Amino acid sequence: MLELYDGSLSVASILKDWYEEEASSNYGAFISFVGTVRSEDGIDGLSFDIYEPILNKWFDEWQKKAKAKGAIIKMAHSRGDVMLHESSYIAAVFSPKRRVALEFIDEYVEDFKASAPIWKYDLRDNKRIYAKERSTAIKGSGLLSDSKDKEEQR
Amino acid sequence: MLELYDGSLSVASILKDWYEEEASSNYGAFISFVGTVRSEDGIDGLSFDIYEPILNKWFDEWQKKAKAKGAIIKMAHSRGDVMLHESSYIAAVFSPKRRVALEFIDEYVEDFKASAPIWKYDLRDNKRIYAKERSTAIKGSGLLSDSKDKEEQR
Amino acid sequence: MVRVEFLGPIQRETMELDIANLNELATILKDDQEMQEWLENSAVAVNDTLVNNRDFALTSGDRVSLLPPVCGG
Amino acid sequence: MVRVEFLGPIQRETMELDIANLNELATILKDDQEMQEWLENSAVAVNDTLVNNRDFALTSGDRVSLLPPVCGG
Repeated sequence: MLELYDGSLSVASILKDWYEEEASSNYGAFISFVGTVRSEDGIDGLSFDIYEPILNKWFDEWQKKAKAKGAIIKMAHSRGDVMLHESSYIAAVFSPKRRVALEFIDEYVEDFKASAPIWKYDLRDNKRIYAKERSTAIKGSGLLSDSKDKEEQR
Repeated sequence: MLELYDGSLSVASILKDWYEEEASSNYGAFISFVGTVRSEDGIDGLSFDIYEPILNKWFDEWQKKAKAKGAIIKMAHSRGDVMLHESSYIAAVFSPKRRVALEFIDEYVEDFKASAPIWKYDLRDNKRIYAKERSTAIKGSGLLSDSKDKEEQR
Repeated sequence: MVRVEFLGPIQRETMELDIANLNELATILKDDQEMQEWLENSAVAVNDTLVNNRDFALTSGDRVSLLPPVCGG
Repeated sequence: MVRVEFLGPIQRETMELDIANLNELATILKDDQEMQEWLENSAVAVNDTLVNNRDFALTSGDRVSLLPPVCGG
């Protein structure tokens, strides 16, 4: 299940819902990761753009990988503005035993950071500034660049 | 913070409290692991004995390790009986950035399993049966055994 | 016509182009100075699937998306 | 007197012994058939600190605990 919300996440309520949804599913391990906006470099908050069609596909692929290990995943993310000390991201894994959950949450969160089509902006003085230095080019980026063209001709 | 409860844990309420306690601490990552009693091998539930003085020392040492990485940990565990699909264990890490939280939760939960002075019993037909096969001898075990004596004389 | 969309922080209007593959799109965009950095660091999707081949054939009605560097969470 | 406690599933009454180190405790317990398996798989703490040396000196008032295999969670 992938849930997108306008603005910050109600973390306690989402974790409660997820826990209760799987209360009878006989998963022995439930691990969740919550991302919260830190006060640093004088920002007022963060803002997010999401491209949903590709995010949904990304999530469905990870759900398949989870199922292959007998596990399931959940995710919640904010759209738009999220202020300091508010949360914008929750990822969770439910699995029969602990090792799968502990290993899977790491791979799932790291690939989310590297691949999920979400763009982050710093909020400063009522402006929305693309967080370019903290962003990661998706694998395969540069396909349309001139240098890529030259590379292929070599 | 280490919290011990008689019987099963109120997971949603504990996670909510922990999240709110650290809401202004400027931690960007909060990861929690919840252990729930699985229906398997026909058990009715599990039961736990805890030796608190050594558990407290174990926890304090891990809190120190967490602090050295700029993180903090929390833990809740049940005493006595916990029935099927109820939860008996929650471990959590709060840290400024995600890598510390993702790595630390794994080490912290694994060492808990290998070292924390807690004994597990299966509940079956109103009997409490020590889960010997699933238990792990603490590092350094066998100090008083005859074979240890012979080993030292060699 | 192929629709070309620029996602996230790329400030650019959607284009409608008569192109047969991604090479032709690259040729059209290569003289646009403002696009050079985005072309270097963006991934490309056709109909919401990422592609890794510039010869990828396009037909009328296809949607091409440029995805600049991401940072969710 | 040294107090010796058996934790968790070890069904055994606490003992009060006049011993000067853990070697003396091992000698006292070695003829107890029911204790052999527990001696092999249990760790030992003195005053709630795990110890790894049988020569560890004990003084009156010390508490020795035997900790059998654990399984929290």
